[in-house]
Amino acid sequence: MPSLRLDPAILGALGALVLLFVFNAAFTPNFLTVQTLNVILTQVATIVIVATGMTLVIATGGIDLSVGALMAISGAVAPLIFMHPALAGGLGVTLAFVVPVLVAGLFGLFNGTLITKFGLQPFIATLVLFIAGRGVAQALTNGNLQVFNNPAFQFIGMGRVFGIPFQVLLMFAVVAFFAWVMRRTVFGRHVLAVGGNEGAARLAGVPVTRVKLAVYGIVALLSGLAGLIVIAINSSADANQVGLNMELNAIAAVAVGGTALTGGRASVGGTLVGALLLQLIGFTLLAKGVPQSAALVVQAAIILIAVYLQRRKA
Amino acid sequence: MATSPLPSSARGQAASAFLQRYGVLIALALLLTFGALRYEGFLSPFNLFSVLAFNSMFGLVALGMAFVIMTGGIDLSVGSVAAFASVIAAMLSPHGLWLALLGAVGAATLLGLVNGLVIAYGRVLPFIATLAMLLGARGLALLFAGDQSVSVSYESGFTNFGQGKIGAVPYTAIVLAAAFVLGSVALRYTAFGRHILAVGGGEDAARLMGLKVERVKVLVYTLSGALAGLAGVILASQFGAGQPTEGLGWELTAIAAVVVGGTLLTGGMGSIGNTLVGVLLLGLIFNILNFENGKGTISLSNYWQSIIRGVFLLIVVVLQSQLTKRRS
Amino acid sequence: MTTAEPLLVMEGIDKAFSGVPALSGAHLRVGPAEVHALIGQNGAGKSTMIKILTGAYRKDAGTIRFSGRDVEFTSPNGAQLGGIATIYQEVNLVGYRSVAENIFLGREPKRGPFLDIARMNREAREILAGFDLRIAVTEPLRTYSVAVQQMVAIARAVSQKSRLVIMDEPTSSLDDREVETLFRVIRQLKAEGVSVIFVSHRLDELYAVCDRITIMRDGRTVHEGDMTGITKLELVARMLGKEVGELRREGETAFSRGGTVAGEELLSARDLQAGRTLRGVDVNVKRGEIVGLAGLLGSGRSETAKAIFGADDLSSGELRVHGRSVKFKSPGDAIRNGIGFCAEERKTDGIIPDMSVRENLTLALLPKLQQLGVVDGARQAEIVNRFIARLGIKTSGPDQKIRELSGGNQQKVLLARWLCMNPNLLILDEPTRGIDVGAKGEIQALIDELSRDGLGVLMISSELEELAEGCDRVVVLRDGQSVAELPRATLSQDAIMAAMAHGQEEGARG
Amino acid sequence: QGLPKLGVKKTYKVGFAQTESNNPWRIAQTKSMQEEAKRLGWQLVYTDAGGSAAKQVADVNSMIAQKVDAIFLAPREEKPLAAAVKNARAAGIPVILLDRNVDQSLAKAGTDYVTFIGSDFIQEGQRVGTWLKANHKGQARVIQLLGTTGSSPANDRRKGFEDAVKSDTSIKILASQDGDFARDKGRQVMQTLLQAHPDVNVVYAHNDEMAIGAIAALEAAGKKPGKDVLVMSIDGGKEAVQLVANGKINYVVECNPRFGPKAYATLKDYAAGKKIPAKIINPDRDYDAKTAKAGLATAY
Ligand SMILES: Nc1ncnc2c1ncn2[C@@H]1O[C@H](COP(=O)(O)OP(=O)(O)OP(=O)(O)O)[C@@H](O)[C@H]1O
Ligand SMILES: Nc1ncnc2c1ncn2[C@@H]1O[C@H](COP(=O)(O)OP(=O)(O)OP(=O)(O)O)[C@@H](O)[C@H]1O
Ligand SMILES: [Mg+2]
Ligand SMILES: [Mg+2]
Repeated sequence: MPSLRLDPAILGALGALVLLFVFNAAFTPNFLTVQTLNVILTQVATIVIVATGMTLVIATGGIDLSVGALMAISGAVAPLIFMHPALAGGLGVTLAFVVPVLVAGLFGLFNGTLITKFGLQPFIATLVLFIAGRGVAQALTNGNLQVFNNPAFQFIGMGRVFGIPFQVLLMFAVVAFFAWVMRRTVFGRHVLAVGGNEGAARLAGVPVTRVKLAVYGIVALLSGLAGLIVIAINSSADANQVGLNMELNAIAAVAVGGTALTGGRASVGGTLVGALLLQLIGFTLLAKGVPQSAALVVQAAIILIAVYLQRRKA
Repeated sequence: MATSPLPSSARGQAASAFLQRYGVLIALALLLTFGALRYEGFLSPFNLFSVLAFNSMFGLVALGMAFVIMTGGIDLSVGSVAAFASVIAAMLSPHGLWLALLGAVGAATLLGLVNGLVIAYGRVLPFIATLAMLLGARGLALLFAGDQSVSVSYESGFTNFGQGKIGAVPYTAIVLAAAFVLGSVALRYTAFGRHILAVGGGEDAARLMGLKVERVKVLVYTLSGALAGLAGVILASQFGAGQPTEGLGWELTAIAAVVVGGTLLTGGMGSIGNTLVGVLLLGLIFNILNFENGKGTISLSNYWQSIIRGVFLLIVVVLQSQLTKRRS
Repeated sequence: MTTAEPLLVMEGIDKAFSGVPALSGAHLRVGPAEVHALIGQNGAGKSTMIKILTGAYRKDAGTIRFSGRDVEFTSPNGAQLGGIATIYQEVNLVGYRSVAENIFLGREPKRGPFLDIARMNREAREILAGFDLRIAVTEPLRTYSVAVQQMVAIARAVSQKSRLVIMDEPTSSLDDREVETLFRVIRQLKAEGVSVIFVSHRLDELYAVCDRITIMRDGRTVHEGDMTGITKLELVARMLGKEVGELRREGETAFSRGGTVAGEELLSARDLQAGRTLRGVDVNVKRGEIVGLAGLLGSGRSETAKAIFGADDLSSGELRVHGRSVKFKSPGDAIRNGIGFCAEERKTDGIIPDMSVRENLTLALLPKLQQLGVVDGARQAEIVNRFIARLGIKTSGPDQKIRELSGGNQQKVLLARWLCMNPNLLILDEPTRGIDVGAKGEIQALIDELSRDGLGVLMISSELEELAEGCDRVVVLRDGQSVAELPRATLSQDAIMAAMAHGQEEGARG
Repeated sequence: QGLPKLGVKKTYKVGFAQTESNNPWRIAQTKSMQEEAKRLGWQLVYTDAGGSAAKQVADVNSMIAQKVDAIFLAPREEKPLAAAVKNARAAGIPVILLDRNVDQSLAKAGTDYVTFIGSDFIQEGQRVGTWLKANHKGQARVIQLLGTTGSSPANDRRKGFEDAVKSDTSIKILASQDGDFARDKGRQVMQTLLQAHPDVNVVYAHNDEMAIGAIAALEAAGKKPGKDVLVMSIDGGKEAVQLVANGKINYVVECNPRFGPKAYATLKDYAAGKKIPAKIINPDRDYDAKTAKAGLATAY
């Protein structure tokens, strides 16, 4: 049985998170409020959702640079559907939830195919969509901003359930589900085996190609979902902006959360902690009025320290 | 004891080996031919040297990146470090070219050294260490520059470096060529070059064989920092300003160029010459797109351009990987 | 034997890995110009001892004297400069680089600031010629077989002009002729005054070439003496910590063939062709039968195994399993057809280093351990514990990462991976490679027993005695073709050897 | 040693070197340039520098190589693009600058380039500051959402505004943070700053997009933009003007991206030999509660 003891790999990030929390509680006015918690969680939700998928990809020894572009594509497709005159009402909204996510998923399979069938290295394979994907999103909308007001659709970004923002619930559901998948399922082991030693995994009967297609598909589906959340919050889809820099944020969250970029290991819970830590750093620097230039330097230092610490614990 | 000759020496392989080696060069030639036939003024020295002068910065950065990648690492910080160096160069430019050059390259080298130390001795993965530097160097650049471009001195001769020419050939193109010749020689004919490839080919093995793996790593990241610094000096000198916000995405361009040049991202194998060809290939695409827009037949919006660039990259790397696969 | 001051003295060496002791007070003394055997069970601490000496690991306690001086090397490089050359247990070379570069890495001949490439290649060729190895030294090393790589590693170490050469299981992937070559080199080194530490689980080799012996058990040194002063039986007893009387031994191996009745046909492969290495292999295995696959290095044994298992593409030939014609597109297909394959190179083809013993052991079994995709943890634990006990795997627990196990214990986990699947047919490529004599016996007995229960086995081994004693039939390959098939009645080491070298008129392909 | 000459022709082949196209304002500007060229039947060579001043210089060079008749340049940066202006001049191609200027110590209107058409960013910031001084009640506690760090509109709009309100002790700037000219970032920064400074009652955003993001943040925090918190921005696109009309934004200074007609008209004047002033400042409007409804029809 996988024991339930805390993964030592995330202790560094967790420690830093607690420290920063205490610091803010002491020195940032109005920090200990539900509102603050809400702000942090809603802002981190999309990063966590994407980074969870990224954790799986990285666990297979891969990487996905195209997540931000996929968010933009999904964000561009959704309004095309629910704003289409022929699709007014419930059907349009339903389709607007399903179709864009599936479209993003297809692009993920495209990535996966380049990697498995054509043997491209993941960095380069996903660089293709990193460059072209946002262009595709813009081409779909002819480069225009799509502005809308559709409460039914926007529930995904603005709605609340028992007072908790829906996207936050979604985030926790995604994390819990994939943490469970990695711990308890055959698929989870296969992901780790592929990342740990692909050749050996293949000889042990692990369906390597399918596992890889699946992880790139999963991260793409999750990116598609995140894209919907972003456009819903902003009441607008801007193919230029949706998901910008998401790949770096997600990868940083994964790394700070203790998943080695070399593959073979994965900590979905760690990724959540990593993303929260990075978000809290951002929050603190903003709240303290640190200018962007200095904030960048501080962020760099904290990322290094967190990664360095957990590297020693691991 | 068995003494069979080469295990892999079939005839048909020679052709694909040739293609793999010179494929990018052939692609570059094809692209140039295409441009020459289709566009007026494309083959003019002005245009070619302008492309070369501009891409000299990417070339230098890609050269450093090639070394880093051959050790199995990656350096995401090159763009920020170049921006940082351009700021330092601009600030020092009133004191003349040499001081600005030394100061800026020195400062960038220092950042590269930090990368190397953190990676080799701190044992932080290159991706993360240099990702942090990508943020940090950008922050430093903005801090030094006070959030805006820094003017260079036009009196001290600093701008000659980036804007001067011998005949029609810009200095920067000469610097680029020299850097690649040196890099090529270093990789092929010195022990340092072999050690880089050995570290990339099997770090543990190299260590057990007694190589100073850490030192090799520190050196390549330092070198990458220095070359990014040189690119930064060219940036400041060619465009007359230290630009703290420049260099976004340079790392990806450089990595793509290295890969297009046939270097394995996993390390252990690679070619310096083809890296340069890769840089020029990717650089020419932009130029061609600009010319295509001038034909007036279609006006490619920005997003179509990025789609075309993505598809072009896709075609090149897929062809490359198919050739490599066929070979092994 | 030697009365002069020893070349190397390691005393009171302690080493623990995250609290678990691997060495406790171990010692090792090697005299000048002496070939010293270092033996012990898997996990006894031999490799750890060596890595501490060469600075790859740091010791917790103890002293090391080398050449009359107290030393503490902090890196393999330091040890190399200090006069110790090492061939580590796992072949550790850089595959993408050329043979010559691998031999000279870190001490390349130079002219001015530049490499003297011509000289490097020339000298590499000369060095390899001393090992009867004539290969293209400018080709990437990885294009050669493990055996060649191993010889290159040996050549590299020997050519360093050191005072001490350490060889950690150098022969585990070599066949007899290469072993002979190696011995010749070792004797030559000795004649030149160089000492050698020689680790091997093949006892005959120790007697053939070693002067003195150190036996380790559970991280301690339990015996030290002249090679001539200890019989094989005593040696094994010391190593296993048993009384000589406890060890009853019949043959050289724990196989006891003869009289097994083969059942229906499990596997029949006809005229297999693949790549440039397989050019017509015929082999079939019946239920309850152990079939050996013999051949020189590079004769295509491993390739045959991989092709049958669906790991390499077949270009032509027919494969039948249970009488049905099959085409395996991937190892997964083969596994679903009840076939298991324990590969030769455990580092690249076997272990998932960062995964636990538990996950490594059950990796191939997972599809059968699941319900709706969820792993049945209780059953998994039960199976893992059973096999750890059954094969005597030395581990701190199922949660330990497999890369922390000693080489031999990793091998046992991999065997368990396939045994736990209850396969119909098991393909074993050098199954006892690097396994100590005690465990080897157990594994052989286990294979034997399973085959009695109906398991068919296709076994590749470079140890002819293992083939001669263990197999019902041996198929001999040469240059990617089956050239002979020796039935039980005519099986002997000599017969196999002869067929390997010359083929045989009455062989399968005539 | 004057400007390059340009003959009078029916149609021209002109270049437009755009800075980037990652925001609605830029896209509108590009569209205006393209549509007007089409209307006139001119051939337009369009390039996009993707936010890189260095690439923009290279883009201009590629236009020179294509021998365009004239170049419209929207300089990404003041200093680096002076080099492009000089290259064009050396090649005998007149340049007209749009929406941002180049460094006057490096290149001068009337000798190096024809003219600059655009808005004055500092002045835009000043107008917002002046309006605030006149319209705030009691103590004004301001959060400023800055444009992309290091960009000249961000620097100038900040400077103009801060200079204008410096003298007024009843105006206090609580925080100034980078919102990257983007809606989502503006919203996130505003959300965070609202936590740290709940007493804020004025938001000044360097563009519409960030202002709209800030409004979302204010509403999510239960505040009424336009009432509890004064919102001011620059650009004056239709969406923003509509929000002024709805009372959620209090004041917008226009910065019109529709350069096409003016730009080409200026070129024709230049070819015709008319005297062109060194600077042509767009007559940018501003909108508040009173003028918004009327202006809505003509807002871009
Ligand atoms: N890096 C490590 N981390 C944890 N434990 C280790 C590590 N390396 C070795 N050990 C443990 O130390 C013990 C000794 O291992 P070692 O490799 O020295 O054995 P060995 O005698 O060489 O065995 P073999 O004959 O199988 O190669 C084993 O129990 C092994 O599990
Ligand atoms: N004379 C040789 N020496 C070394 N390698 C060789 C030789 N001939 C062929 N090879 C290589 O050996 C491989 C095929 O051998 P394979 O591994 O199937 O043989 P094997 O009989 O299993 O030998 P081994 O005992 O080395 O595993 C091929 O990759 C081939 O390139
Ligand atoms: Mg060992
Ligand atoms: Mg073999």
